[in-house]
Amino acid sequence: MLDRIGAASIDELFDEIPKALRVDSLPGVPVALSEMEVARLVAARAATDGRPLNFIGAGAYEHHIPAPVWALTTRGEIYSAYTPYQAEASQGTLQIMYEFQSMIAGLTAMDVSNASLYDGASALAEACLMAVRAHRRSKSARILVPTTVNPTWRNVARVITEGQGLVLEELPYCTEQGTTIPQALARYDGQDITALVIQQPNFFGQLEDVDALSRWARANGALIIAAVNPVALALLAPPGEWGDDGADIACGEAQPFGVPLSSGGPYVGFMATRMPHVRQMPGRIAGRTVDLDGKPGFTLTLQAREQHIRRGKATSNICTNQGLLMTAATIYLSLLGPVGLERVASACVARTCELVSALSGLRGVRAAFAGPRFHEAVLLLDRPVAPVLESLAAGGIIGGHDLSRDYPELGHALLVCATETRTSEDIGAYAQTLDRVLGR
Amino acid sequence: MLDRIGAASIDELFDEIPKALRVDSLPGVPVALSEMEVARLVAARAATDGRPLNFIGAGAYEHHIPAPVWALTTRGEIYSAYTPYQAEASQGTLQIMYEFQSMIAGLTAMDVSNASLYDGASALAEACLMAVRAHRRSKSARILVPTTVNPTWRNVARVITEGQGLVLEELPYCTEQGTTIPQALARYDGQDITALVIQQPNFFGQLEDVDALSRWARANGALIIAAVNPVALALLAPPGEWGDDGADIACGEAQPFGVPLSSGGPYVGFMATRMPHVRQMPGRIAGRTVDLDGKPGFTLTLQAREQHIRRGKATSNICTNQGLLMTAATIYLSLLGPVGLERVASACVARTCELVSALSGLRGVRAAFAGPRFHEAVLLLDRPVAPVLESLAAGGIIGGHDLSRDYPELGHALLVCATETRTSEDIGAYAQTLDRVLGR
Amino acid sequence: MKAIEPLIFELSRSGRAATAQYPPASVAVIPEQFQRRARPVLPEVSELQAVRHYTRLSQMNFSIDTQFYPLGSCTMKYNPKVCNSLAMLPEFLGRHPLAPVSTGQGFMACMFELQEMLKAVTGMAGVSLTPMAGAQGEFTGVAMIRAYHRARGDLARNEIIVPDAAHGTNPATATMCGMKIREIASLPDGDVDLAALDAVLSPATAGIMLTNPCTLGVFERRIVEIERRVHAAGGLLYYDGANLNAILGKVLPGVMGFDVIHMNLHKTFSTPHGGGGPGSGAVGVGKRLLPYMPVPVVGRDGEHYRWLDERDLPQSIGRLSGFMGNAGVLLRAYVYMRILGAEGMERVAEFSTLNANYLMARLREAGFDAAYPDRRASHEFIITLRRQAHELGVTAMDFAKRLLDYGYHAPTTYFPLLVPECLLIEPTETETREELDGFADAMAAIQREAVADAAMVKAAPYTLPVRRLDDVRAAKQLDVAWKPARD
Amino acid sequence: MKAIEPLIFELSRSGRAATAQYPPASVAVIPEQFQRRARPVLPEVSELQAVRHYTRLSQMNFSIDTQFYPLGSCTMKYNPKVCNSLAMLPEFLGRHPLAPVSTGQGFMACMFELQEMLKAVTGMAGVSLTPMAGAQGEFTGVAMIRAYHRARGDLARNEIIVPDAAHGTNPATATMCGMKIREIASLPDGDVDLAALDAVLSPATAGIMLTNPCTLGVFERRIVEIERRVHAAGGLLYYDGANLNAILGKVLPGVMGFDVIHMNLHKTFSTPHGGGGPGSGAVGVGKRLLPYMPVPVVGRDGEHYRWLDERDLPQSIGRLSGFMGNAGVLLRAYVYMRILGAEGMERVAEFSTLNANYLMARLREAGFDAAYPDRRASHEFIITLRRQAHELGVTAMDFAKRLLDYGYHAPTTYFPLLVPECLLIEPTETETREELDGFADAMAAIQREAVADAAMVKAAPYTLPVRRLDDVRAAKQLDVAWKPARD
Ligand SMILES: Cc1ncc(COP(=O)(O)O)c(C=O)c1O
Ligand SMILES: Cc1ncc(COP(=O)(O)O)c(C=O)c1O
Repeated sequence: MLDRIGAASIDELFDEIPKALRVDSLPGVPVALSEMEVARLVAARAATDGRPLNFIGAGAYEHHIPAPVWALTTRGEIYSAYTPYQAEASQGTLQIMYEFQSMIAGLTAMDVSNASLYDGASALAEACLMAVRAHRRSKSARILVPTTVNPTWRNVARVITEGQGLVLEELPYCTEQGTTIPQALARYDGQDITALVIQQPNFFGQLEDVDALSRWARANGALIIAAVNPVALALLAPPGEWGDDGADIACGEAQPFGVPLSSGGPYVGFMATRMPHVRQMPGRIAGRTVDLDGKPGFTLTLQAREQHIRRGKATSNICTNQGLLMTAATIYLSLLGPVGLERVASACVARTCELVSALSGLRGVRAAFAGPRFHEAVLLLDRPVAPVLESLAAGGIIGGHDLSRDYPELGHALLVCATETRTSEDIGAYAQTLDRVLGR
Repeated sequence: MLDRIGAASIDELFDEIPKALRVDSLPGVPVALSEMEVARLVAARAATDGRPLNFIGAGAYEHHIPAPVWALTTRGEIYSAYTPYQAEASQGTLQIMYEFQSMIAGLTAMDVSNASLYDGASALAEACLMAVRAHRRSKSARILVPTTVNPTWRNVARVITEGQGLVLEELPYCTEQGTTIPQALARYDGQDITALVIQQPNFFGQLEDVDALSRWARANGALIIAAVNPVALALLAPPGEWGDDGADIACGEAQPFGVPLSSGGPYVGFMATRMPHVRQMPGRIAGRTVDLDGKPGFTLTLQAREQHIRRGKATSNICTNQGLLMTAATIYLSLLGPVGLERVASACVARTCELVSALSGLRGVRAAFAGPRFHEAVLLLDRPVAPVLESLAAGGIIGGHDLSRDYPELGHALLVCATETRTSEDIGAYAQTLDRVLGR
Repeated sequence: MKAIEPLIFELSRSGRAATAQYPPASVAVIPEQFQRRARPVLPEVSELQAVRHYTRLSQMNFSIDTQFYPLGSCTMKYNPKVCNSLAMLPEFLGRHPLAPVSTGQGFMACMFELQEMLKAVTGMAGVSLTPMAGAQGEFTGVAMIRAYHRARGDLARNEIIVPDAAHGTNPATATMCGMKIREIASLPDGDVDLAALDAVLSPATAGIMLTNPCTLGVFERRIVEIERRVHAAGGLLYYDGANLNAILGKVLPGVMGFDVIHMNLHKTFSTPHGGGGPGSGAVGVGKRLLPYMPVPVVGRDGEHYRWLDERDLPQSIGRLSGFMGNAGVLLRAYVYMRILGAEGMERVAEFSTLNANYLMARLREAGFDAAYPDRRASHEFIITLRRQAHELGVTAMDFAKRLLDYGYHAPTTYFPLLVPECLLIEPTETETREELDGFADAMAAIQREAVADAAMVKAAPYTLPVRRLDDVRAAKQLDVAWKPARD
Repeated sequence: MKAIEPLIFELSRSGRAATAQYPPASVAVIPEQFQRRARPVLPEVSELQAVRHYTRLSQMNFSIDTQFYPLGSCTMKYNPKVCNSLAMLPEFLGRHPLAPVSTGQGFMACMFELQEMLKAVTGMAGVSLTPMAGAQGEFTGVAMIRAYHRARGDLARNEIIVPDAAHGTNPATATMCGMKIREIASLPDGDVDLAALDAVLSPATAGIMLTNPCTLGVFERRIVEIERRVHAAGGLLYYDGANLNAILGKVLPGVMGFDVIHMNLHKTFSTPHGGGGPGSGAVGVGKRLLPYMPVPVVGRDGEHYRWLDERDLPQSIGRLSGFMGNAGVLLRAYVYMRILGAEGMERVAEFSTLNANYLMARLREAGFDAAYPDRRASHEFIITLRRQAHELGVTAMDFAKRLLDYGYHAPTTYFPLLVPECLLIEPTETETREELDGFADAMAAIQREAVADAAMVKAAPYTLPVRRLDDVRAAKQLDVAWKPARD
């Protein structure tokens, strides 16, 4: 091959790199291992971590994943393809995108969805940026964000939007109900607010009064950004029906649709909107069209919004997205269907109810909020949460998420979660272990 | 649908079954579980069994399985296809069969291979039956089988062949060397012996003098049936080169080629032979041919040997075989290639050597046989083996196979094995645990 | 433009390798006398080449995961993916078959419960899981029948009766067991001819092998009569369970009076066929044959599971495989049965029967001839294209090949042998009505094509990687292994 | 005859379901006010239908596992399967991101070592794994540059310099960070125009974003000069690591003087692209930017790993994702790097560069015009079809579409924007010489076809599930979600 190139050595191919810059070893990288050796090393590490019983949600939810989901998603033709730039050679990926978009539009009751963003947190950030672009009349770039919105998502939204001058203002919540106080909005009446974010269910697992909040926003000329758990949408009013005429942008984390917890990623953000705003939406979109022979087919569309065409004027810098996870979510939803999803959601509600009863029956534990909830709840302990969680972990139970750093006002608050995967025995085991831990 | 059929109910479709025979429930079958529930139940059972460190071979060998093997083998188009009766719609399966046949022929140095039998044990049985069919001049149906052949294989061969009147006669072995005594054959000189079976390496892991044994068989007009470990063939003389002109039939267990141990199956038997005997060989065979346009393609061939054509006169009753495992083996060999396989085989030899040194250095343990071996060895303990194995198992070590039932003459004999998957640390852990166990 | 995929050997280049796969070399210490002289001929390719090659090859297959595959007698139903994923849990895959049972209680619990469930769905007294496919199950059954007669000193019983509709494995098995085969005819309605049966029953009768519903796609209505006559003659009844799918939860072989049955777990209880296997031919036995079951069998002492072997069953016919049979297939069957539960079992029989009868009705409406028009279809049925072959010169094989162009795998062709130009069609319970309609429409379309242009149909298929293959040449100019070109 | 696969919604029938999948219903206790009125529109299909549908759809894709896929700038190399199988071990998949670190030490050890290895291959002082793709890595980098200048009170620095050859994400990122973009031209030899650089450097310069080797497929020879000028002007240097594959182990961005770099782990360190993602855009920083790294980062206290967060890095720009980023992608990168080891890294650079230069040579021999004929190709190179477009009316897009008929995925088309009618070709190190030769032969064949019958080439492809698609109609008559037909 070198002959053909006309080079004497491979090294010669690097002769345009200034000599002074060249290195000739990588001392920080260990020597190669065989596949067998790596497999053994990594499997041993995985075994160290084990499979404790999990009761955390807080933005990532453990659901049963039907076996076909990953058997199909890891097929080489899906797994090892690139973004479908050559539509004719990527009809599989493109049709899956179109189906995903249709499912998300159906679930949220919005007109149009993209084919994924990185994750729920960054999707919220993108939704805020999009609201500013979409709401031409609003000049303030002020967005109201209840403190009942996932605190990490709020952090991410701030980091990603501050460069463009957005101002995210926090709304307080009712410490009795664990929900946003609609009255708190009164002080913004008549002000130029670009958008109001509403998370449903909120970070505490409680249900917000989305209709009242949406009506306020609409009345005050603010756009409505809905951040929703998509499993909950099987039971809860979808963003497209909030208030009188629905939200403007719906976004969230589709990880619960067949994507494993896997330490935090890769997950899959989603976003849907109304048709008039579609050109402001970030992310890939597949559209149905026809070919030279009039045969229907799919292609990437509205690419003029995207960085590879629009560069500095694009709606977002996103390029690589979460296509594989979007595929898993699409297959998951195909397998569950509307009835299956509803059963999962109902089981979540029922299990969490059971969990709250079981735990709040213990001495030193009580539920923080009344009101309806989906699959999470805040418990108040009679002592600091962190050491309790460590003791539980030693007993094989991942007991929940400590809220004391993000919500110090709540005291020793613990966020717990139970999905359809937690059985009565699991809940019993948790209650028993917690009782023992607190008994000490 | 019932309308179209002209039936009033599904039950009516069963009206030809005599009423008296009908049942209306299956009390012994538990109620249905959801996928989630079964997954949890079965995963918990698997977890109970854990993953102890294994030092048994005895016919099933733990090798590293490259990740692509099962990623490809479980592809739906391979996994969920039937036997390739419609060749045009099964070119994938058929070409894999042809490739497998070519690899087995190459490894054994025989002319032609089939595309799998059930397992090594039943392959040996089929080889015996085949020898009787192939050796027209021999009328005795007597086959000599050394006692160094896997005792279960001998049992299976007897069970499967006795209906057709075969007589399997056992040859003694040298208790010093652990190999068959060529002199023991002298007493059969001049007798009508249909075939001689030679296992290489033998059940003890020792290497038989295949050349001497083969020469005797050839000189006495007996066919030679080679039962071989196919990994060992990377290093050892192949059956096609044994003695002066090679064995007549080679068979064995191809499980070591990418098939997991999985409690004993499914595995994959193989068989190869000389071209003149091909019509006596049982099992599917794929052949290369051309289509209507002269394009090359593959099809099942020599089906006139098989039960679906020849019925009572077929070479065997085999129908469903081990196609999927044959596929795994083919992919395994493609990934390893001649050099990779040689390295695996060499590592087996080296690791077993290391294991024997480490263990026979302990008090109360010694190696039973000198002589060259492949990846197994017999150790003699100073006490009964079974309780020692139980104690080792409690310490997470599967210490080997107890020979005292099949070879009582050896005393407290233990068959151990180390492949390329056993590291020096593993061997050290075994030695240490055994020392502790024997110290008691 | 679609190129045929080369052989993996043709992709090989000396020195190339999927190097990451194997551990570094160690020096082997094999004495020269035993050594191999030249390296074996195996391909040398990169991991990518191997992956691409086998992925492309896979795409050349029809399969359940991609096509309707109504192969009669084969029960090509969809196998839930969870059966596979659970059977492939690392602990199960890693377990050595000879490891102490104390380290395999989880696995053995599954096997024990599987035995119990199989007893329940067949009505038999005992089950052994060890046979590795249907044919080996048959062998096991006939070997047990033989052992039974021998144990009673009834040494003259060396004949096995087999109906002419039987699957080829039945007579082949009888031969392997050293039995003589007495074939008996079927009546025009598909049932066994009782007069023919009576004519062959004798003191030499060891037993009869029956499939019920049989491979003609009908249920043997006089099974009680047959049972009485065979038992009265001193023979035993063998049930070929390949068609168990049709009657699950409706009627039990044990209740019909069978003494021994094999099940094709890979058909009825879900294991993908893998392009030819693996399977499992677990056997169930009535009381008479309990002592002869092949070992090992899982037994339970209180809470502890263990293998029952020759010491527990001294009259056992012995062993049939290196270890315990196809454990992985058995795990899949276990998961499948737990997911279906008792109600699910019945649903299998009901919907497989409904689908077969519906498709038969659709095809008859389209003008095709059912081989047994006056009978209910079981879970499969036969149409005969004798008329088309005679009038148009278009045979069952031509229809089969042309179906491939329509994206449907062909039904079983030319089996059973007694029905001329037949297609044995088994839609299974996992297909939708739309799929059945599509198939019926395709058959009707081919019929129209056959009338309009028989030659076109006879040269099908057109859309597959290859056209019709030359089987005769394959057998005559045998090319069954690649050899490196000698220069 | 190959039918287009219907939408999953079109396969749906009310009441049908893959019933085994979900647990039995429980009664939910959601007050009516919050309830959904009508069930969402989702398909109702059986498990088999879903499996068959998505299996068939998958077969309509080109992919690395089936085709050569020389998409420039995308590093479509083969990803060893073991990276996937190990990242999908059940313990890793099951771990909740907020579980106490005491229960995740195995996972965190992998992450810590990955950080260390990435530092080593880039020559940077710190690494944060949290960005979820290249573009987010870029965002992170520019946000850190901004934070750095702000922390120093250097508030006027709000311009980012970007060469015209830059990937679209570079300017898009600068905009997201509220920066003004100053684009500078490339010279005819592909290097940056230093005069143009000097002209834009100013006290407003926050930094420059460079890809090196750049997307023109050449290594920036005067990188030391550039570094000196930018730093002298008070700006920082950002390294777009998308092309890191080309220089692994040969030259380190840290040694070139860059202050911050993102890596596309999914390109250089092996994660299959999944039809569009996921990726990981891990960032490396020099000393100056260490305090601003996004959190969380894995830290080690003795033998114990823990997350470093805002408390440890109070000047951190903050968080970019809900948890720690794309952990599964990071595990794949970890496995990949351990398998390759230090020698393997260099081999990547060497063979990807060798393959690119070889293929460029082959194409030039076949008469194609390299965009930078006097330069070495890095791991990719550009050919321009300006001549063909002018003389034959056959464009780069026509060549791209016709290549699909030959079984090759097209190279990147019309990027970088400054080279007319360009194909950016990146063969990667995992392809064989035979594959490169086949591609070069196909290009030559298409050239001949273009001469003989341009119209034929312009209407390609012919052998795929669809012919050339109407993009204009797709954008004008927007159909982006299926809606049930209202009756
Ligand atoms: C009726 C019948 N009996 C027996 C068998 C043999 O079963 P197996 O293929 O599992 O050996 C089959 C399988 O094709 C069959 O259809
Ligand atoms: C040069 C260059 N920079 C940046 C990116 C963006 O990376 P990602 O797609 O991971 O966001 C790409 C990817 O296409 C690229 O090629």
